[in-house]
Order: sequence, then structure tokens, then C-alpha cells
Amino acid sequence: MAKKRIVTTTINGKETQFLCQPRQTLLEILRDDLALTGSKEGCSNGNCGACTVLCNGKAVNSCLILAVEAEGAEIETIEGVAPVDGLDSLQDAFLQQAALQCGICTPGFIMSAKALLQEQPDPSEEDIRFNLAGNLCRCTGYDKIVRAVQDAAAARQQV
Amino acid sequence: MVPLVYIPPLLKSLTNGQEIVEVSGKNVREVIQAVEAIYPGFAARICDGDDLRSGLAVTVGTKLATNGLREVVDTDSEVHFLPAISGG
Amino acid sequence: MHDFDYEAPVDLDTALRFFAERNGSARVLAGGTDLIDQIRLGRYAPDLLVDIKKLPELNVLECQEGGLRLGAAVPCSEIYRNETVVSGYEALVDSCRIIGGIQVQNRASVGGNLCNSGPAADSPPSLIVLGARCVIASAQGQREVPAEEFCTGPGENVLQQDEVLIEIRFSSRPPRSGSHYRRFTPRNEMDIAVVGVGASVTLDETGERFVDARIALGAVAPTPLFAREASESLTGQPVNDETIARAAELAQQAARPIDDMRGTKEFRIHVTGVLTRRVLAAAIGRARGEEEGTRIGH
Amino acid sequence: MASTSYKVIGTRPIRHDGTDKVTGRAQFGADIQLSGMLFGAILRSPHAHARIKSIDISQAESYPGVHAVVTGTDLPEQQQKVAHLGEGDVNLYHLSQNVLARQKVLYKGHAVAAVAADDIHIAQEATQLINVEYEVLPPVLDVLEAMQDEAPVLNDDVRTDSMAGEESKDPTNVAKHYFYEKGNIEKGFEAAHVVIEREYRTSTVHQGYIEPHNATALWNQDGQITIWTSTQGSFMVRQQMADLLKLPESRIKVVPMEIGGGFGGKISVYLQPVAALLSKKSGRPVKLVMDRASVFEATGPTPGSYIRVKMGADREGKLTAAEAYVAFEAGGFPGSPVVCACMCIFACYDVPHGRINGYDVCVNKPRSNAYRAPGSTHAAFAAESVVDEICERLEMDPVEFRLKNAAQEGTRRVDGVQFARIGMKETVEAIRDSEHWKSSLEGKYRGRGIASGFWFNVGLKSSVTAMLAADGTVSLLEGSTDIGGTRASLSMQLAETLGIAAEDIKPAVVDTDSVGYNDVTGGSRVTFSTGIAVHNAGLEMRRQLIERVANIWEVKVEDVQYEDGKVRGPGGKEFTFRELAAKIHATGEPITVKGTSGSENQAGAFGTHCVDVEVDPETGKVDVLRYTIAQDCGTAIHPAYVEGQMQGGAAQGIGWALNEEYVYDEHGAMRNATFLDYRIPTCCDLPMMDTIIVEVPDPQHPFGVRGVGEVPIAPPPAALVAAIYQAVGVRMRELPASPPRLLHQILQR
Repeated sequence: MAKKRIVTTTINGKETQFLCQPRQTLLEILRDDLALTGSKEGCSNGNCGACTVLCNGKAVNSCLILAVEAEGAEIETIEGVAPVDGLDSLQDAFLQQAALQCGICTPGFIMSAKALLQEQPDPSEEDIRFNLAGNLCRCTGYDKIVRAVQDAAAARQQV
Repeated sequence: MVPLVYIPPLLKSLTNGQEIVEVSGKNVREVIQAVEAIYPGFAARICDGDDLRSGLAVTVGTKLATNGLREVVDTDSEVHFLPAISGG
Repeated sequence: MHDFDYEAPVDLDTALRFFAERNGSARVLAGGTDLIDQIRLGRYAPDLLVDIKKLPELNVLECQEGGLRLGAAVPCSEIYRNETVVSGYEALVDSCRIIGGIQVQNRASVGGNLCNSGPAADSPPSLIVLGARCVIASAQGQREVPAEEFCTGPGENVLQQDEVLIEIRFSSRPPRSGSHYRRFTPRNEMDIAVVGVGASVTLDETGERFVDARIALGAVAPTPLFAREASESLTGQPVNDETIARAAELAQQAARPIDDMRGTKEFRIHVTGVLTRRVLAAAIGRARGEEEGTRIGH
Repeated sequence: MASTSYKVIGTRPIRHDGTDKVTGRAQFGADIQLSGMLFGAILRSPHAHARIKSIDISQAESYPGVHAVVTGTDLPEQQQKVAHLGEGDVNLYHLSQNVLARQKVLYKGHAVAAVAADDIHIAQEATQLINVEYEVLPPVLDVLEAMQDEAPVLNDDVRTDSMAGEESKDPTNVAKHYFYEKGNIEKGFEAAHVVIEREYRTSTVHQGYIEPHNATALWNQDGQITIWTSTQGSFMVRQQMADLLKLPESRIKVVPMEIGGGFGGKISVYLQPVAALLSKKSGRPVKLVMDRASVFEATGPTPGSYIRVKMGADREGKLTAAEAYVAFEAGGFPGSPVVCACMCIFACYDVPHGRINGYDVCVNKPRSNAYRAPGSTHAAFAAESVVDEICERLEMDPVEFRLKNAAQEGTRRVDGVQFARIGMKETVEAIRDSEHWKSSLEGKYRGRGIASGFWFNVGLKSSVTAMLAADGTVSLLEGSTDIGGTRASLSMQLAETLGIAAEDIKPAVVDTDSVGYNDVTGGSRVTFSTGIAVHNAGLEMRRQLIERVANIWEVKVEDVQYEDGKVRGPGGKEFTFRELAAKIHATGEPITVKGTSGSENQAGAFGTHCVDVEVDPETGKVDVLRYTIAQDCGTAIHPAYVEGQMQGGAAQGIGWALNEEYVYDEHGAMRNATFLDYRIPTCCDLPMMDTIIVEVPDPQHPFGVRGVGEVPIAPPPAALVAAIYQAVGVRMRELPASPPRLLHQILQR
């Protein structure tokens, strides 16, 4: 077996070290070794977005990144989104709009939406749909998800 | 009035083509036995021992019977034998 | 997943040495969005992945006098996020915006898309019509290959075992030029081209005559295809429905598609004609500086 | 409408499990971690049809890091026995063979052996060391071909079974024949002015839940087995496990994890028995999780079908007769929902004379399973498309036609049963009165279509326990796994019953040892049937509270009333629920109540959809411009989640209509077992979806609930192909109406 590596990275603002095989994906390490199971595995080839995390501020599929590639990176997962004393406006909007049914895709959607709103605070409906196209939801038909992101954008503008 | 038993179309050969058979009975079991008395062989197609055959359900009126052969049948009830269905 | 080792060199010489020494058992890891899945599926079983994202030469993205330099490891989203740098190269931007979802675009590079050499890849037709040259390096030195000659078959290309694509170079764009890439997919996003068409046109001062045109096709042959006859048919011709239709017809003739689960041969040939017309029209509009209204997936 | 008098029902509280689901804390099946846990991998057949000559596991067993290897022979032998699963029956012999193949593999992806190892990579490597010798047999992949005498036969034990007995002597692929008849079909067609007969085909499609199947098992040293899994029915898993392993149910505890979508596909067991066997052999907990390709290739999609429909109507547009021939691809083993299709196909209408034949046919594809209103979408596609053609021939408005022929209370279906109070007509009226229908559709290559659909909705059994806490909250223990917000809809019904706030209910979905029996979360039954159980529990809690108060006040029980969350007695005495809760411990026994349901059965639900499309006539691509769903929901408990069910069901129907299909090569290998090439809609493929909640209360439910989950998948394909016809003049009779198929038709014209 290839030599294991020690990887030093920042996860949800905290410096983190882990040991991994080169063939292990970031998703595998997050879930199985770091107990960050909020990132989900839906397809393992970048088509469903359930494993979306932010890597240096950008949305990426953690199933298509090797854990060793996280060396020196800033990773943010769904577990790092909520402030200590409440929910992020996106999380709040998803609840208010009933934008989830089974909830398996929800962490990925929130991460993608978070990356979008960081870059485009006032996105059009088309911007939202374009930026969420890499996340599949089989329950909702997307209507309420798109509305939740619109609401969250509006709420952030007001702050 | 008496209960009306709707004969499943594939069993009409047993009832000389009769679609509806009027018999008396207080529950589904008695109704089946009453049809059996007129048209021998019927009960064997509907029942497995003292149970409905697997995959089969009985409706009394518009309601699916949840009490199997013991389901009470009113004097003017329709009795239908249909496949048990479920859903996703 | 097959077991492999991993290196992330910070200088090109070290990187090239890995490939020189490994006799083909090493593979380049850029965005990894194709490669990691391919290893998982057992299509490739490399013993070493060389991560090239830390090499400065492969991260260059700049527009100079001589044209655009695009490092092979630059992710797609960096390209369209630097819209001023790539402003003359609209077809390249079009391609980068439709390769996978945002998550993929944040990792996948045009260089990787080219080296993966899928017949349906979205960036090669744009590279071809923009006259891109692929800069290839090995421990022995460098060479350049025109984009249309890079791919040699499905998943195959001109790279030797010890070679790495390091950069894609584009000449500066002549005035009154416009380009466009569009693909046909059943879904509006997150899909793979059933047919892809890129076109670049340069018009004369009146905007009514082609000075030059290049058309390239994807997903209709074992490799991305430069439609030479279709392209040349437009040189010096007036811009009108007939000349465009003629070019579309020649593009259809150049297509050599197969039947597969994504589309039949007939469907692909038909759509090649349709898209060629539409893509030319859009490229012409851009060359004329006209406003454009596009919809997702159209 | 009655709902105006409700305090909680009809409001939109935040779901109780919401925070866990938006923060990533919710524990789905694959999230479980146990100390000493091993990871499993499954070896699957590369062939669609083959005899297994031998399996050699010795190399895999001795591979470093491997702790156990199992094959089909590790499962007890099964006789031909049918198990009643509450929702549908299953032949245990077939189920066991499906879990791990023995003599034959019947589809590519059929599980053959499994390995448990220290990590997933070792487990996967070890599966490659298992040596299986196959005798490859020719596959049969198409329903009509499989029905031919000369077709390869999949199962030696299958004879055509019908109510009349066995119709065939020799083994055959035609496992079942269903037949229904009403009136005199010949007479009915004679009376018709217009008769349309058409053939329809649909492809195999998958539920497409984002969460793959998973199971983690611990076979403890005392013989007790615990299974952590994502399932629509933890009690069904327990029962299937007990049957397959030949153990008493009491030896098995199923812990339902959060479930990432099911839509009918997570009822049957696949991994659970295998994980248990691996745990037994290794003495360690074992986790199995499917990859996406296995989900497509080896779970239970909905069948491909062939349907022939003939319908006739008189000059005034009254239906006179309807006939259908329905053949479904059951997959490797019998058990498709073809009978549901037979019973749904003309259910929207009052058909005076009808005849329906249905066939359940084995082909070398994965064993099909329920998918949202199983069989009804296929049926609606065919029947509603014929209705659209009849309307065209009669130059009749499709809304008017539906109003004229709509089934209503007392209408007798072709299968004989009369409808109770239903709302088919009301959904058509809702579309007729909608902004959408009244608007004019401008533009070239645009078209509008409507279609209706029906689903039975089931009742079945549920149990809940409710416990009063001293702070005035009530804990609700339930066994219906929550896929789409039923913790909320059940809590709201209990809150309404008790007159307290939804937030004061604390719902929990618990394991099979911790709550009474519950049938599946399926058949659109939970809000209805578990809702009745919850209501019964609430009534019992009220009764006990009244007794307690009568005792405290030393008055007669008859003099105490419970209303609006308050208990009132003589002389203006009053306790709020909260005040009373605070006194419970000091005044007697704890208040812990149960509620059950099981004798109620739903009257069925209907929906009518309206869609506008634009077709690109040069590529065959269809854009959905506008979509409106009207559905009879009885009473909407939590309207936002009702709308969500309607939108989500319609989205699945749109995917089915336009792009979703299993593509096979000639060897029976699925070519598109990824989310890239199996194209479920993305958010760029759908517009906002308008919903109209029609409320025709079902009198069997205390609040009038009708299940909402399933109906909305049925109408979309028929509505879309009607709209496509208006747009470009071609009638698509094969699903999906994908661009290559549609363009082919357009160019033929």
C-alpha cells in the first residue's frame, strides 16, 4: 500500500491534521475519519453535489478531491455554517420555505448557495438556477429551494 | 336485500357466467361458503385454508376489509375480491 | 480504488522527471474531476499521481501583446471569473461555463479537459476555432501542437509517456472577430454534449463579409474535429443565410458520428447542421458587437 | 371549508427535524459509526443472464484485511412461500435469490457474494479475488419478446398464475395474468361515435433517490441482531430479515436512520441480510453502502411497459367503452405493479363498459419495485393520451370532456369497486378556473396540455405512543420513518387534538423495539393512517386528563370539558394544558398513552395538471415553460409540505416524460448507470411549479386527510405529450419523449 500522508489543513476555521492514503478522497476522510458526516455521498462522480464543501471559498465536490490535495487548504463543510448561537440565514430560509423533504441533498445545496451568495449577493433566479445545477434534489422540484436562496439573499442584504 | 358477491371475471367459468351472485351471510367467510355451496370450487380459488389467498384482498362496499374473512357484511353490501395493492 | 502514490512538485523539472522515470505508470492530476472517477472505475490504474497544480507555469492566465496564455492547470471558473483577460475569446468562456456544475468548474481545467481527450469534451472545439496551440514539455524540451491535432482518438492524444501539457497559447484576436461554442444536451445543464459546435469568425469593415472563419465539432467523431471545408467555404463570402447554410451542410458532411445511448447517427448529423447555423449566427453577432440574449441551455 | 376552525392544521410551522437537517447533524444510514466496524463490498454479476457453475472464495478469504466472505449458500434455503409484508406480498424464495444469487444470475448487477474488510478499498479489492464461473445464457430484455414461447425462460419455478389457477404447464416468463371486465365491451364500442386505439411504450425508470441504499448490522454474540438502515419500513425490514434468515422477529431490532428519499424503492431488503451474515461470520459490526451504479443496476426501478388502449365516446363526448392490454417488465423475478396499472388506468372516468388484461412478465433487468403511485403513471400516459385524441376528434375542450366523464362518488370502476367521496371533478374545475388555463399561450412551437391521474392511497396499520411531560410538552414516539416531513404533519395533528402548539410536540422516530407495529411509509399513508393513530392517542390523553382533573376538583367526569387546550369544570374552574401538566406528577400516575389505526382505508386521490411547453423543432428539445398542479388533498395539514409533494411528484413525472430511461446494450448491460447519463431534472430544467390545493375531505379521517405523495407523478407524461402535440403536431407514444425520439417524429412528418 502506498505510504500514508499526514495532511495539515483548516476545516471550519480550525487547523486539523489527519492521516490518509493517497487514494482516499476528501469526502471519505471527512466522513469516516473526522466524523463530519454532513457531507453526503450520492454518486461519487461529481454529478449530484451532495458532497459539496467549500475549498478556499469555492464550492467543490469532495468526492472528486483527494484528501492529500487538501494540504494547506481552507475547507468549510456544512458543520461550519451555523454560528454558535443560531442558524445562518440560508439555513433559516431553507426551513422557512420548507425547501427540504428528505434532507439528504440539503447540506450540498446550502454549501453551493453559500458560495454563490459570497460571490453574487443579489443573484437573479437564473443565476441561482445556474449555480445550483450541480446539485440534484429528487424530492422538491427545486421551486422551494430557489425561493429559499432568494429569501436568504434578501435577508443578507438587509443586515 | 342480501349481500352481492362480485365474481372475479376469471372465475365466471365457475358460476356459469354469472357476474353477481346474491347470497346470505353475516361475514365474508359465510358469504364465500354460500357461493361455494352453489358453485363448488369457488372457495378454493379465493381462500387458502382459513385465510384469503396471498395477494388477495376483499372489499365490502367501498371499504377495503381489514378483518379478512371475519369482516362483517351488511345485508346490502357489495363484496369484491381484488389483488392487495400498496404504493410507493 | 486502485492504490497509488501522490506527489505535488513545485517546480516543473521535478514534475517532468517523474514522468521520465515512470514509464507510463504516472498520470497527471490537475482538477481530477475525470481522473478520480476513472481510477475508481478501474479504467486507469496509475501507480503515481503527479499533482501539477502547484507548478507556476501551469497556472498562468494572462493576455499580452502576443495573445492569451492559459496554463494547463487553471480551473474553468478562473477563466470566466477573469472576463477582461479572456474577453476576446468568447468561445473559450462559453465552454468553461458548461463543463459540469460549478463544483466541477472550480476544479476542472481546460488543459485536463483536453488531455482527457473525450470526443464529446466541451473545450477542444473552442480551442480549435480560436487557433490555440498546445505547449507540451518533457525533460527533453518543449514542442507546440495545434489544438486540432492534439487528440488522436477517444481518450488518446499526442502526449508521449514523458510529456506534460503545460500551457495553451492563443494569438491575439483580429478586430471584428467573434466566437461562440454551444452544445446540444437533453438537459440544460450537467450534461454531456450530444453534439458540440464551436465557431470563430472575423468580418470585414462592413460587417457583411467573412474575412476568415473556423468551425469545429465535438461528439461527432472519435476526436474533436476541425471542419476545414466548412470553415474555408466562408472565407471572402458575404454574411447571409445561404453562405451559412452551405457551411452548415459542409460541417454535417465532416461529421462521422456513431449511434450510442446519447444519440443516433442521424440525430447527430442533423443537429450538427442546426447548431452550426446557430453558432455562426451568434459568433457573427458578437463580431458585430451586438447585444445577445441567451438562455441557460440554449 | 372546515379548515378555518383549526388552530394548527393549515399552518406552516418549522419542521421538528429541520435544524438537524440544515446543519448536517441528521444521521442518515451511511452516517452510522460503530467501534470495530468493518466495511463491506458486494460482488455483482457482469452478465444479465447466466448459470452459476461455481464460486471460489478462498483467495478472497485469505486476503489481508478481510474478515468474512459470504455467498448465497450462507442464506437458509427457502421454499416457495409468500410473505405478507403489509404493503404487498413477496415470494421468499425469489427474495432470497435476489439478495444473493444461487443457481442463476438474472440481471447485470445481481449480487453474488460479499466481503467484509478493514476498509472499503480492501473489501472492493477482495471481491475481485472471488472466482465465479458462469455459463452465460442469452438474455431477454423486452416485455413482448419475453412473452413469446421461444424466449429464454428466467425462472424454472414460474408458471402463469391467475385467479383461475395456473394457466401454463411449462415454466414461462409470464408470471401473472390479471383480468377485469365490466358491462359488455362490444356493445360499448358499437355505441361509440369515435374509437381510438393506440399502443404505448415506456422505459424502465428509477426512483432516483439521492441517498444510496445502506445497511449496518451487528450480529451480537447473544444472537441478537441490530440493523441500522435507511428504510421506508423498519418493521418490514425486520420481517423480511426474520423470514430470510429463518429467525424469530424478536431476535432482530431495526433502527431506522434518516432516509434520503425512497419513493417506493426502499421497502424491499437488499443489503440488510447480507450485512447481517457478514457480521455473523466476522463477529464485528459491518457497514454496506451501495455505489450509484449498483443503485441503478441492482435495486428496484419501475418497469418498462407495453400498453394498448382502446377507448370510445359518443358524439356528445360521453365515454362508451374502454379496453386495455397492459404488460409490465417485472425484472428478474415476478412482482411488478401491473395490477395497480390495471386498476388505475380508467379510474379517472365513468366507464360504462370496460375490459382490462394485465401481464407480469420476467425479463433480465433488476427486479422492479414500487415507484410513487406504482403503475399509475404508465397507465395515465396511455389512457390520458387516448383521451386527448378523442377530444381532438370530437373538437371538444379537454377540460369539458373530463368534467363530463369524471368519476365521482358511486362510480363503479372496471375492476368492480365503487368510489367513495372523491375529488376528481374538483381538480379539473380547479384547473379550469386557474390563471394558467385562462391565460392565452402565445408563440410559435408552444403548446398546452392537461392530464389527470389517480392513486388509491392505502390505510394499513400504525401505532404511536405519546407521553406527557411536566412542562406541558408531549413526546410522540412513532415508527413511520419520516421521508418528507411527517414528523411535522403528525405532530400538528396531535397538537390540534390536544389544543396546544405544534412546537410543544416532540416527535421521535424510534426502533422496532421501542414502538408498536407500523406498516411502511408508502402508499401515501402516513399523514392519513399514522395521523389517525396520533389523533386516537390525543383523544386518549384528553380522556385521562379529564379523569385526572375530575379527581383533583372532586367533580364528576361528565362535568369536565376539554376544549382549546384547556380543561374546564363547574363554576368557571379552568386549567390550561400547561398548568395541568405541572400537576400530573403530584396527582397520580404518569400519563403515557398509545394510539393505533388500521381499520380505515382511504378513498383515493386525484390530480389534474396543466403544462405549457416550447419545442425546438430543429432539435426535439422540450422546454417546460409553465406548470400548474391541482390536487385533492382532503385537508392539507402542513400546506408547504403538501405543495412540496405535489411539486416533487410532478418533477419526477416530467423527468420520466422527457429524458429518464434505462439504456441497455444487446447483452443486457445498462449503459447509463450514472447521474450524468440517467438524466433526472436539474433546477435548470424546471420552472417554478404552481400548486392548487383542492380540499375534498375524506370522511374516514378525523381531519379529512387524503394522502398527497403519490398522485402527482401520474399526470405529467400525458400532459406533456399533449402539449408537445399542440406545439409541433406529433404524438409521442413512447417514453421518454427525448430529443432524438421527438426529432425523429418531427422529421417524419
